[in-house]
Amino acid sequence: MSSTALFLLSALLISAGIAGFFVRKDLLTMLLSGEVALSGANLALLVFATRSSPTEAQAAVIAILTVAAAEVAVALAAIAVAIRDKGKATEDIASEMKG
Amino acid sequence: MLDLAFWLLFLLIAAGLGIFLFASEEDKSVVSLVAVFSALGGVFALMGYTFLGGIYVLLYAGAVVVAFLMVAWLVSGRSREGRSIKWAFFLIFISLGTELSLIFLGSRSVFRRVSTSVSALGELFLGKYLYVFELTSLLILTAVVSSLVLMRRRS
Amino acid sequence: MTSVMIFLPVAGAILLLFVPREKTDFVKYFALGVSSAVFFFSMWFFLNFNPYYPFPQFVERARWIGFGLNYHVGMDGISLVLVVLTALLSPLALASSFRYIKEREKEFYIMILLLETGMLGVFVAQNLFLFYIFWEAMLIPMYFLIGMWGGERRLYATVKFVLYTMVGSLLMLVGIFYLWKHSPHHSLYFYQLYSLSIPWGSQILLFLAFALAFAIKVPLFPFHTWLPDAHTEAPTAGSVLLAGVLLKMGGYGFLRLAMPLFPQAFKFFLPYLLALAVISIIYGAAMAFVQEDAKRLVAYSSVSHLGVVMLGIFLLSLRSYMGGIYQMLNHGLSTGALFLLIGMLYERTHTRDMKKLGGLARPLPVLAAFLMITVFSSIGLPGLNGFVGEFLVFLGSFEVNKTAAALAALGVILSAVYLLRMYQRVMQGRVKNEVFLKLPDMNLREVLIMVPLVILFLWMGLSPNFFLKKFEKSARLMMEITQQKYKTLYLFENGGER
Amino acid sequence: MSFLLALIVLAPALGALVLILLGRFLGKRAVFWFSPATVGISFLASLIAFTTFKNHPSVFYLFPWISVGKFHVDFSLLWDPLSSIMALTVSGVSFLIHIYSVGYMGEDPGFRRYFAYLNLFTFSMLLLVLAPNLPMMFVGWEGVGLCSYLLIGFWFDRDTAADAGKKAFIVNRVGDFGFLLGIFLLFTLLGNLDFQYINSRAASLPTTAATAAALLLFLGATGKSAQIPLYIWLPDAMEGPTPVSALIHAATMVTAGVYMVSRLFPLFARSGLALEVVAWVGIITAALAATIALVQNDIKKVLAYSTISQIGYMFTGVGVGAVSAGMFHLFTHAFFKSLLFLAAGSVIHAVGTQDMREMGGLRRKMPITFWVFTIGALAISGIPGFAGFFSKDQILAQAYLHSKTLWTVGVITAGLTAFYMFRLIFMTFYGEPRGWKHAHESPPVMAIPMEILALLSVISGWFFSSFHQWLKPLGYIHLEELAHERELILMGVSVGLALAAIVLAWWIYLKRKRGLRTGFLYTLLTNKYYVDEIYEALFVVPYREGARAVSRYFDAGVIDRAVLGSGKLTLEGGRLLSFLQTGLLKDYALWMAAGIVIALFVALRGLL
Amino acid sequence: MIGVLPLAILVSFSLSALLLDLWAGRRWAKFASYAGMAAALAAEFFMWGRRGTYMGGLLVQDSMGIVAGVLILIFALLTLLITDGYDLKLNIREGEIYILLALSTAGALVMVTTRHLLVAFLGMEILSVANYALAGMRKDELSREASVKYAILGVMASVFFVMGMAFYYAAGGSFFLDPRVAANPSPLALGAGLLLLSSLMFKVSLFPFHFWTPDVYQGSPTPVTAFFSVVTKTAGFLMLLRISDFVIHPGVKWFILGSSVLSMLYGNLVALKQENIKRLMAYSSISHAGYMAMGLLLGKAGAWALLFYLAAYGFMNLGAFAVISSFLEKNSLKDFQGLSRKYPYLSAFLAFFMVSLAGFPPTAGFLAKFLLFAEVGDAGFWPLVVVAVLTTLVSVYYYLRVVLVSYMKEGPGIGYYYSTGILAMFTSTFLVLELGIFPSTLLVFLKYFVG
Repeated sequence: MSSTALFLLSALLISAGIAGFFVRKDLLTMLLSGEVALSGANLALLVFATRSSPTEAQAAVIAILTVAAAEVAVALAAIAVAIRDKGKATEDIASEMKG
Repeated sequence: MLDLAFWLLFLLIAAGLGIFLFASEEDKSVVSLVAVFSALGGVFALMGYTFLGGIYVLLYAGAVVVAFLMVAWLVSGRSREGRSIKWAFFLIFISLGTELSLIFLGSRSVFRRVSTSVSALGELFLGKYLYVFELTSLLILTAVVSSLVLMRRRS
Repeated sequence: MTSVMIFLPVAGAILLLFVPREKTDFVKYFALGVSSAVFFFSMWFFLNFNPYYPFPQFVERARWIGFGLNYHVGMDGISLVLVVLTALLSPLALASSFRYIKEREKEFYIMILLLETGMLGVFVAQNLFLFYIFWEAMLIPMYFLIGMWGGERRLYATVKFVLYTMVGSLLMLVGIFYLWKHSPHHSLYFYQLYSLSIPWGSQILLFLAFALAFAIKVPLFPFHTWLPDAHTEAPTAGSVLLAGVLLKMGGYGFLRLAMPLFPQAFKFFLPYLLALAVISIIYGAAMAFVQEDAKRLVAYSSVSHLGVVMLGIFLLSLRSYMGGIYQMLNHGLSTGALFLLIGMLYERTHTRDMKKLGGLARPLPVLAAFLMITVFSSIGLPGLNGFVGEFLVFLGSFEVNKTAAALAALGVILSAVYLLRMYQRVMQGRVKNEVFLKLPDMNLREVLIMVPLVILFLWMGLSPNFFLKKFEKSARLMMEITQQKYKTLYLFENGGER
Repeated sequence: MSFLLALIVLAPALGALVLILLGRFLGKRAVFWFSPATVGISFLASLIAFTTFKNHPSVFYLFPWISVGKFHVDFSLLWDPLSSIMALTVSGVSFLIHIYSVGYMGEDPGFRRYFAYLNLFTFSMLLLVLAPNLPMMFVGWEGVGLCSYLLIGFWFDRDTAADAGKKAFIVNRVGDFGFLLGIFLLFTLLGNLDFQYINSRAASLPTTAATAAALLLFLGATGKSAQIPLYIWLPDAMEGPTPVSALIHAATMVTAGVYMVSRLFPLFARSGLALEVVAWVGIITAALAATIALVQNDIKKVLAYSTISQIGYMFTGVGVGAVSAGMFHLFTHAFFKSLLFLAAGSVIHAVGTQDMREMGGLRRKMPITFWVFTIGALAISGIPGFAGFFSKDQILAQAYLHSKTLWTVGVITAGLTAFYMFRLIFMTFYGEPRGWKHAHESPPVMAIPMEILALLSVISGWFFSSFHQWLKPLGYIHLEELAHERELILMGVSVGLALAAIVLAWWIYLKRKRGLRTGFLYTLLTNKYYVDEIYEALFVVPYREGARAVSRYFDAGVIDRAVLGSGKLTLEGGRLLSFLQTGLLKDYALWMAAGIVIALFVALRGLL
Repeated sequence: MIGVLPLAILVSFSLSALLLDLWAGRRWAKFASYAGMAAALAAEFFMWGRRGTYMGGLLVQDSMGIVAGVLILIFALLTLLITDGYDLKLNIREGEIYILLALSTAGALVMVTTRHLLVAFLGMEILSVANYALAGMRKDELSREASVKYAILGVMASVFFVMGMAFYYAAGGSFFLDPRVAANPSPLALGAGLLLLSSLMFKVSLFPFHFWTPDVYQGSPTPVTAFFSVVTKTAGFLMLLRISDFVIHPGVKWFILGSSVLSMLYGNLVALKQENIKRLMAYSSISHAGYMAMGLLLGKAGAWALLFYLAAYGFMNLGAFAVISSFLEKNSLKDFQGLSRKYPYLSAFLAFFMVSLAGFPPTAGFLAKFLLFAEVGDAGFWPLVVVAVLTTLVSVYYYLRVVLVSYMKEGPGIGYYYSTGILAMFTSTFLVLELGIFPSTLLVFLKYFVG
């Protein structure tokens, strides 16, 4: 339970999350991996906060969670509409505009 | 005993992530995420943020992932493309991972378990962080309105 | 008073906005009225100008944006004569387009009036910021003039014109930033900047930036390729003002800004500048000789004539300097007249290709006579204005640098070659197309446009002192500043007050 | 007195102005009367001035022209012996030719334009002659150049005339280029361009500078007076009406060069080399022109080459130091050469063609013209008793003293002159008529001026000594003494040669009735030593083709392409960069991730 | 508590707009939204006298914040003017567009008036969430694509911000921005600064985080694009100014400098070949972001020049979008051919805004560039200024290309609808000219208070 382990876990989560955008052309996976990265960041925040003021950090994490939830909701809505229209969830349903 | 639990959860998270990223079926990858988030909730609890751990499990493992499952079923089976650009994943994962761990370890902040009380949290939210609390409510309202607008069919 | 003169055309343009488009005649004569009013203003200034006071006169200052970016206008001798030139050419250009422009007249005359303000502003600005504003603001009307009423390749020509000029002026802008920040309490007043001592390294770069902007405008040799396109595609009024006034800004910029602000750098680059000027003279004349389109020919002739002007200004002997300025006026008038006549010719024959023209002196004797006078004025025949300018430039430059003067004097022969060849191919010989035989000669309006110019040719040729005296003192002052006779110009701090 | 001088100059100017502006409203009669009258006034005024005004030189100020710093030039007129003589001859000859032109140009529709230009020419020539300083002279100098351009190209719808006019002006312009450089050099050396000042300070100038200035001025003189390098324009100038050739290309304009050299003689004297050059260029031009004249079939071309040759003589005269001899030859030449041209004009006017092969046997049809022409021919050939003899032999005598070869070439040329003059007479007036149908004698308005000129070309020769005395006050006028009998021998040789040439011409053209037709020499001469073609090849063609090539390949090819190239490059850059915008979310996210990696890298590196 | 007045007013009006939309219909929602913003604007001026911190430091009304607030509210009002007729024409019956605009403005207000990272994050997210929906208002395929792209990349940006917050908290022990944290050169603090920077660079579309801009600007309805290009950018740059204390580190300086240069080059060069005017405006906004990013290099000292540039840029852009939106969704340059013949006044407005965007005097665009570039140059970044000036030259080509198309080419001309957008055009023209010719009042105010 040492800080290094926690940091490793948080680094793992964040980098896996951000890197997750490129593993699959699927929009949902991108969104989810965004959430994974976010929770990694939360973990990091909590670890740093253990010495100074844990309650403030907890409050912050809760706020961040609500933000994440809100964002996921809207993003999911946008994607759902796109999927409903195009029938599939891959990235090319959103690649008309280029150049 | 504590460390043992932590490492177990650590492994669970790592495995979950692996499945999430590289599973071929849609639903298997989403389910694996449930495991990841619950394990993370556990870690928080171990660290002393018991309340947070609980919320985490509840919110993420429950609501968020379930929502994704619904959408995934909506579309399941039709969209499974093969793996796409792999090199980008590894490149970003490794470089970001090393950088982050270097910075984290460089901070040399030592971890010790904390004991948090929900009442202190409450006082904080309704005291110093009242503004934050209000803003989160505004945010949720906006989110609701936005998603409704987005989902509405062309009238 | 100066500000009233400058902003009168803009006011006119704004008033024109509210005039309905159909009343073209009212629009035309209103615009002509405004432009003529500006001319009478400039006449008033010309007569009330005290030739023995070298600093700017009729000065008007006002706090504007603050931090040194103030409104400060005034005219010294050099600006005065150039303002009068602008004020004279604008109404003539306007009048010449009454029948030439047949569609969207309202926008046309608004653009001309805006252009006039831009041109006047450049010559009267005493603050570098104001100078730059007028310098750039002038591009837009010209852009529309060439773009909307030009010839076939007008889009290509107008974009090329704006971008080419912008390259230079934007680099100059960086120079202005530097000066603005390094000038004592951020003042951009010319005479304040003249006393600013700039370290050698940045002075070289600054001079290059300023010199490039003005060399493109003059245009000096390698930077001239925009001129023929802009001229051939511009409508008559556009070409007249472009050649008559816009090209002078390059020369004016050199003598007012580039040289006095960075004297050491100027001395360092003098040989190269001289080479460019001399090449421009000979190169311009050679290119003019082989052109098939009359307007392109006159465009290249402008390159050659302005090479003479720049030679005069660069060599900083009193005669060549004043000859250069005088030649600027002459070039403005004679090339302006040339373009007016070619425009009138184009109105009748609808072609500028000299292979199709010929023997027009028979059906158009009056036009032929005016063209001959203008051709000889721009060749530099003694008794007409061109000679006095060129004679003084070559005389002055001979005192300083014999080889450059001798090479430049070759231009005297070459200009005769291509101009007489043009005159012969257009006016003399047999008429190639019978239709041309029945062409109507110049009507009263056109004659009234050309008469003042011809009078000025003779007046400036026979009694040049009347004009030279006006800007002699100012020219001397600018030369002394450029040659750094005054170590510190504190005595000029607000010396400009009248 | 200054009013009188102003009148001399301004009368023809006013005439020209009135004709140009109000010409349309004046009837034919009014113009015919008005234009010669103005020149007549100026002739009278110069006559009065000549007689009343004792010859101590003085400058009369009219009004200021240019003054910048220490450089001052004013409109003022100089009246001294040299300029008075020139004014007199110019206005006199011009007056006679104006009268003659009334007859010659009567029917031409553009007569108003013609007389206006003629007046303008007289004004410019008088201005040139009476100018007190070099810039003022230059004004007159270019003025006459302009009028010769206008008058040569008078019938501008004929391409050949227009080309000839343009060629004349440009070649003159080349000369003026030299003249200008001379003026500038003198200004840098002396600071003041008045003749009197230059002549007084000439001695103090360094020789190299004086030579340079003199030679540059001489280049201008060769341009105007059609000497060796720049004479090619005069033969083509015959495209203009004949009175114009008489006035401009015989009597007045072409002599301007000689006048200028004699005006600035001290400067030329200061640089001995310049005088040598003047002399030798003069004599070589004389010889060359004479040879070409031998084979010309156009009556005016013969006279044109003869003019070039005679002016060569004048330059030789001045070049060897005998300014008065040179000027005297100029004085007499003005009369008999203009006479010859006018006579040729009346022949052309009558017969309608300029080609001597279509003439012949006109003696009976046009007796006056014939006699008058013969007098002129005798004068020019240097037959004793006629003007040419006195002036030419004076030059030959002085030349002999200067250098023997100079004299021998001069004498031979004199012989050639006699030969081609009488060849012309025999081909036009003697023998049986060839080609022309009917010919009539010229009307009195043309005949009288010719008769006056004929009279002048005889009596003018007798006044050499008074002419010499008249010029003495200039200071640099002196003639070497020549032993009397030596002089007689020289005279005998030249007259003998002339008579022999006349007999030879008679024998060839009247006895055997056909001149030489073939042979290398003949083709060489008829093609004028191919000088025109050489100039074309050396200067005109390379300039035109070079300019065209530069315009296509360098101006458009290099500079413009570079300008456009940079534009296209930017546009192309834009197009390429737009490919980064793939539209795929993954790529956008990749860029953002890359951005973060770099950011963290920067954080780690700290002080980059 | 008074500090929260403008925000409170705006939020309450938006909520009432929400309710009114349900019961009274779209027009009432619109009026409520107008009223809300106007009242908030008044409150902002009222706030000027009461500068200070409120809500326990979470909300701070300093001069920079109030100026930004005023700008944001004016921009929002002008956007409403443009949206007014637009939505009916595209038969967007619902009134939500006004509510979301109001909420987004509220988010922006929160962002600009705080020095607390968490509150800033919340503000940013309220803004973004509302924007994701606004992007999708047009209900057609492109609009959907725009909202998807904006949302997903927005998620990534917010991840960066949270990481930045975590690092900042680790380095400084609290979420309050204070210069001491920015000063210490430890990787953690630097990391925090750079992560926050990156997230905000996404918001103001600076290279390499700008890739969403062209597609979202093209996809979303024109008034919304105007809103994005102006309000979001102002809020973003204000936050960037607040964290610009990090600029003292050379690493950060090079990072911003690199991004600014690349944005200028990329924005201007790609805009050359654009055929769609909204994409062209998107690239133009990227390039202008690059110019403004140069201002950041001076840290807080350059804030006044940056704010002036924001104001000038805002009004020019809004004016241009007002004209573009009056042609509904016909955005290809070919449609604009021959515009001046059919609508002389409209094309005159468009030409005026294009000319001022290109930076020709005597417009605000020129003066803004003049002041900003001079400040940056004076701080020693002369090569950067030369690059900026040369890219401005490139920008002249495509701005004048729009003018060229509408004035110098012949074409059928497209349909146009009359709306309150005209009012927006007049106000923007007036303000652009006023800022260009008589800006001394605003300038002195900015220099004194903000500088």
